[in-house]
Amino acid sequence: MNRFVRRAAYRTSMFLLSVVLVVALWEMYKVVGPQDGGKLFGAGVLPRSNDTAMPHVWTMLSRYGRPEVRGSDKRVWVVVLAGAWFSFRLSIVGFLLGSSIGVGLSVLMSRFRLVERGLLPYLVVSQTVPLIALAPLVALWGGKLHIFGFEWPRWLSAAVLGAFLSFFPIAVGTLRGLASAPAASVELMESYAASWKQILLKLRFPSAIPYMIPAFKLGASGSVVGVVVAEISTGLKGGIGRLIIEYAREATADPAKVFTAVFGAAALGLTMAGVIAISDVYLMRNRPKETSS
Amino acid sequence: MSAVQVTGVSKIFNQGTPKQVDALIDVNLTVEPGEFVSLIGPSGCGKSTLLRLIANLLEPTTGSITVNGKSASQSRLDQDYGMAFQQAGLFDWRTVAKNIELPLELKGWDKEKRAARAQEMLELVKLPEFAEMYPWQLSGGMQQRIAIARALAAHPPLLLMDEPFGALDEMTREYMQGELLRICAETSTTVVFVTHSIPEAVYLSNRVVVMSPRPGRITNLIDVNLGAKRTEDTRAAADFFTGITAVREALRGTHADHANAGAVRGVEDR
Amino acid sequence: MSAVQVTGVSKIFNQGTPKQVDALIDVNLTVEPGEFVSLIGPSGCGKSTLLRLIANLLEPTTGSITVNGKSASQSRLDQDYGMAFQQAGLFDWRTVAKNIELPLELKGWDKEKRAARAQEMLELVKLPEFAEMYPWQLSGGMQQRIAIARALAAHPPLLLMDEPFGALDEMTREYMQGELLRICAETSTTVVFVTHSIPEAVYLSNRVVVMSPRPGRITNLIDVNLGAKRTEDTRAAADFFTGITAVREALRGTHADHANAGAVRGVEDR
Amino acid sequence: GGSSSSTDTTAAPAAAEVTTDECVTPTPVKLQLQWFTQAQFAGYYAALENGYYTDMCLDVTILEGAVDITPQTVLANGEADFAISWVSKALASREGGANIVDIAQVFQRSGTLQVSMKDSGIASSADFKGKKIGNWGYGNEFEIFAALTKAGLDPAKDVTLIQQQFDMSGLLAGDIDAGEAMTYNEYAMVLESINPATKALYTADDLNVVSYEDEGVGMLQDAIWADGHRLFDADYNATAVKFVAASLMGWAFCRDDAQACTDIVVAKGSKLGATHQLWQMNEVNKLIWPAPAGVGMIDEAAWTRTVDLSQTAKNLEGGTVLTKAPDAAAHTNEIVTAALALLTEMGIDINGAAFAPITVTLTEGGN
Amino acid sequence: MINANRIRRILPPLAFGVAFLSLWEGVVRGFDLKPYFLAAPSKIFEQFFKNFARIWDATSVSGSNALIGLIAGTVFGVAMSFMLSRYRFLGELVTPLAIALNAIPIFVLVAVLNNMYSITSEIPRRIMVSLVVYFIVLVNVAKGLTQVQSTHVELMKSYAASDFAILRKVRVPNAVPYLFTALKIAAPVSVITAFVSEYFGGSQNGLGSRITSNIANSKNAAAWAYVLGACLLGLTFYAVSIVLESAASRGGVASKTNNNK
Ligand SMILES: Nc1ncnc2c1ncn2[C@@H]1O[C@H](COP(=O)(O)OP(=O)(O)OP(=O)(O)O)[C@@H](O)[C@H]1O
Ligand SMILES: Nc1ncnc2c1ncn2[C@@H]1O[C@H](COP(=O)(O)OP(=O)(O)OP(=O)(O)O)[C@@H](O)[C@H]1O
Ligand SMILES: [Mg+2]
Ligand SMILES: [Mg+2]
Repeated sequence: MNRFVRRAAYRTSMFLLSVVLVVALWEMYKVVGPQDGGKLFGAGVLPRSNDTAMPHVWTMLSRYGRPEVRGSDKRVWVVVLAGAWFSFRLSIVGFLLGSSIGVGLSVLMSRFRLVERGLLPYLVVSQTVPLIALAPLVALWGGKLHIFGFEWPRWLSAAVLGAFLSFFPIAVGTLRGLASAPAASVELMESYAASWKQILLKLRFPSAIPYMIPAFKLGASGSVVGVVVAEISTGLKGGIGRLIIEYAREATADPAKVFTAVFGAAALGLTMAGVIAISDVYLMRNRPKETSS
Repeated sequence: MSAVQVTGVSKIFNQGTPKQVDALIDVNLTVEPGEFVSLIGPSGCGKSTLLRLIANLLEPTTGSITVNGKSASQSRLDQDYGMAFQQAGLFDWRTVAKNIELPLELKGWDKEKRAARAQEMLELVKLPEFAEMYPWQLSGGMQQRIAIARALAAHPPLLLMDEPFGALDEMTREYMQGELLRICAETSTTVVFVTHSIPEAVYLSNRVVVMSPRPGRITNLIDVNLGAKRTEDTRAAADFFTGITAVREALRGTHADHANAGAVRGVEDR
Repeated sequence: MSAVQVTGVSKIFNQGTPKQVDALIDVNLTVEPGEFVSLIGPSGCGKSTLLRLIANLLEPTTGSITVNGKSASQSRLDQDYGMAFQQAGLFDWRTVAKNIELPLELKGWDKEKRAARAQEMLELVKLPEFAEMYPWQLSGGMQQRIAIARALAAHPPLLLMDEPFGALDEMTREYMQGELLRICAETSTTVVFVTHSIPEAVYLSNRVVVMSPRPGRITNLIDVNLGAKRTEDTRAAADFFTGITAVREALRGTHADHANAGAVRGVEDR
Repeated sequence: GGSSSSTDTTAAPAAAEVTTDECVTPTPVKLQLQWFTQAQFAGYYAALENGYYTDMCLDVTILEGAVDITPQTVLANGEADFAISWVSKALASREGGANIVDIAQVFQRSGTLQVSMKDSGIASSADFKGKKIGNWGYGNEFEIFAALTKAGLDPAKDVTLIQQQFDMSGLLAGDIDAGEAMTYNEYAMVLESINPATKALYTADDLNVVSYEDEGVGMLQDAIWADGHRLFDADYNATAVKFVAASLMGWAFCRDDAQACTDIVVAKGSKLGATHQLWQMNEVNKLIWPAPAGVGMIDEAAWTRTVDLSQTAKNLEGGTVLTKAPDAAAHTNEIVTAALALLTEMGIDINGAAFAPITVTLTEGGN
Repeated sequence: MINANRIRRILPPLAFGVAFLSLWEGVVRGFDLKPYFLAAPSKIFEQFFKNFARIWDATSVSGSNALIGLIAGTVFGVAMSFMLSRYRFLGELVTPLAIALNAIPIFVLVAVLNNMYSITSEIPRRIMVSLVVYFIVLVNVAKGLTQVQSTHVELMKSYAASDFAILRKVRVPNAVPYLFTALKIAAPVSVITAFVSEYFGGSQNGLGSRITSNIANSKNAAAWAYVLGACLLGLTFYAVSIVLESAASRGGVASKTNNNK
């Protein structure tokens, strides 16, 4: 346990150190980089180092403490935090939706080879449909749904798009996990005359967990991306994605502001990853530790 | 009534396709209650197939199998037998006790009864203090003992084992052989045991069934005369070495072209 | 000049920390040129550690090791030995022939010479037609033979093998043992061989080194009197069984508390 | 859903009789905007805030727009009851099968400019040739195509079209030669920025401005659109009249008190600064007032010009916005006439003949 | 000769696809759905073939952004993973950062990158794609370079091989399959990132911008014809990476090195 804590502390300090290094590099570039960008080997790959394109790190940080617009009593950090929290909740909904669909599909596919063969290629195809084309449609169709008094709330469209990006890795990962149960264990269960459902619950799912966790990690970050794109696309108010374009509009005059929202999105992604990491630790607590390296 | 009765059994995989494999041809075998029978033979001779047929994990192409006078499928549904494999095959996510309880759970036993039986089995395999640990915290030999405890938990009259000690080092293996004999004697269980090791087959069995491949069939049935009670000293007994030599001789006949046997893997089994 | 001279060697891992392990204490061993010596003992007694020390993959904590009269490190740099492990450890992305050529490549041999030697080694292990195949297309026994061919390719005077046949089934294993003896005789190679199997140790060796754990040390040196030429019949010879019994007796002393030996893995090695 | 047939539209129906009974349950109305909350939509927010809608027995919800929200599609799908959209974009949707009708032309003039730096020498659309021309995309670029077509330029070959990010930094950084700017929004963004040469804010003197209205290619912009099918329904029709009336009342209020309207919009959560919003309010007022024919009346000449340009201006893909002229039912003055009658009855100035814009001093960043 | 096995493999997806498209077409026709609500597949295909040349142009713009980003990201990712495997400290420093960045919706950086570069430049989009690809490649290849069989390393040491020889003969070949696994993941992601990057303005000649502008103009069938182009582009990237991967798997790598000689 002690070792675990020490290891975690070490990793955290390494992470912080690397962040400090990135900040240092940023500021260093501002000193040495060309104000208006530059060419390297004939391609304009050197970014502009002026304060509009690359504000000082402390400018960005201090922007958090100032009001959003003059006269407003809301400070930027409050707004960004609220936006990230809003998007976080949507991402969670999208993630839960996506995981139920993903897991459901994988069970179906592992049960019926025919479904796997017929469906899997299209799951791949579905992921190549650009979200930007899908977002308006989902928003549009969602509004059409009024089943049994259920009204489609606007935020649900964003969550659905989150689910759209998260279900695929989860379905594929879980499918592989379900198939990973050792043949001998399956035979063992059969020798107990266990039913398909019993084998699924007592053997296949538990042995799929190590495969499902990385899949869920991908699914979680997919859900975040889906939600953020959907917020931009469908104009859902209150989330970090919307905040990014709203702040991006002011990049001319207040360039640090858009960075505050971008960092908010980063925090959102990290929180989401953290949630999965915690459930990873919980679910794998009784498993051999070698596999979790 | 014999414990296992295999009559005229053949098993042909992928019949009628180019990939047809005659895994077993016309196998006849009778195992008496309380008997310990080992199946030995080169790789691919159908040992595991025969065991799976007895366990009703496969259906024979021709012939019939009865276990304790019932059809094989009926005795599977009745959990008349326990199984153990080369890998202990314990579930990492269950405690040792919960692993042993698995077959009982599937039989629908209630919680107290399961726990009591698990504790009883743990005592039988001499690991009572490990109930709440997880399998991966135990050594290979201990895991294998838990697997045996699991196989025996429902008190099946018949134990089917497919190279259960294959993954253990020789010292642990010899120790485990002694344990298995003790446990089976205590519970008077009939055992059908697949192995690759000649000394193991001889040490454990009342009878060694020698098989040969392509097509799989029984070539010899060798009785082992080491008496009912076998100890560590048995391993130094002349009869033990005689048995080993007899089985080796029988096997050598089945094994002529071993040099490149199995040849190119990619070609053979894909 | 002896092939291997181990003098007063101790190996202590993580010295001075709470995780200190006394893997080997005061080990002395002399292996004569052309001799075949097996190391046997319970898990964790330091067999692999001793082999790694001879191979100069580890440095001894105290004591000294010479190989063919040179320091161990010098003979590693001179590629005085070949190594083989339990896993064949072939490179999947190289053909069989290219696998065998690997040590020669690193020695800087030119292409033709390498190819010629590889072909020669393939003939030695009786797999000349498999040169252009990939390792994963071969059976386990064939892979192991390739690994031995690789170990022997540079004609090292010393062969160090760590349970090379551990992953094979008994029949293939016996066949491989015969092959190894034939090859070593043909090339008059000295062998230090780690195994868990008593019959294997006895069948192969001129001398069996029995070790015991905690701390790892040599407890017995058992001479095997089976003569230079060993055949399949040797396995039925009385001297063979005598040797087996002798090694078993020696081992039993090291092995008293095996019942729960290794006990809880999680506790022991982390 | 979305399956209403459009065969019954030869002409829009007449406005229903509006009775101002006691209000029992307000009619729920959803209005879809085409962009985020800002003074461009101040009239609606003012009507909401000042209770004009409530007085008309309407319960109005205002839906904000976004990058991918097409208001006229939302309307056609029944997701909203009314939508604010530019005429050419909405007519394109109508051609695509959306039965929507322009019932009030709030903005009488086009507010689109093409802004460039003084030294770029872009004095008229003919000077666009060979330049990098910024635009907003999403159907807000039709006037640029019209101007190019008029100047005899091919948008696919003679200029490089660049979609601007959500601000004017492309122009300020010199990445594009001329940026598309609305008088009420992006033009101000430029004037709120520091000119590195002078270390002071940019002034109009630093810039060249091409106004599409002045170039003769101005197209009608913000209009209130209604569902053409439902206009045959007397209730909806009456709601439309009341909605337009209350909205125009809001606009009249903003005309008279730009500052109050700005405050309303800022309070509604617009993220743009207050002086910027005031500027926007003032410029929007200029697009609406004075309205000699009455606010919201569709000027046939302007309508015809918009339709003609939509049929002739070649876009990037070589096509035109419209392939044929829209049918007569695409716009109607019936509703707005009825609404204006109501307003006149209430004594509200619907012409704003005396309207005089205020002077707004921009500050850095618009705050 | 068409064998039964092949039919069995192809038939289910084919049947499923036909059924799906027919259902779609049927729903659109049956309910007389307006094109702005849902375009019929037949209309989409019609538009696709009618506008093929333009779709092709747009696809090649977005596609080349994706491709250039993919290549650059892969090159930098591989280079960096070499550094990381060589210098352990660097690895421990960068890996957590890489993992963290992988978890965040990184495409929002386009909003910032567009200002750091010129809005007219394709570079921000390409950088965006490279960044996304970079981290995927980095994490995977670094794993491939470090997670080698200890037997292999000991064997090489027993041959007195230098670190460089171990790198060249053990670590690099071992990392090759990992690289292709990374590419398989990265290929479709690069395409998607290229589209999303067009969201924030810039040249209007790519698929992303065509799709959104057609949607904005209620030309749904045309928009979906571009979407079809986008799907085909994504699938092409994916298919190519699958082919590369299977070519690189065990025998493939081997036979390739063989052919090179
Ligand atoms: N499901 C199957 N489908 C096709 N062929 C099979 C199947 N199971 C086994 N076989 C074939 O049947 C033959 C006998 O296999 P079996 O597993 O019973 O051999 P075995 O004696 O247990 O071998 P080993 O010692 O290697 O375990 C082999 O040739 C094998 O390839
Ligand atoms: N690198 C190391 N660091 C710490 N301890 C080690 C290391 N290598 C081996 N040991 C310890 O040294 C002891 C001897 O290990 P070694 O691998 O030599 O045993 P062995 O006889 O080969 O066992 P086995 O039969 O299981 O292979 C063990 O207790 C082991 O845990
Ligand atoms: Mg078998
Ligand atoms: Mg060892």
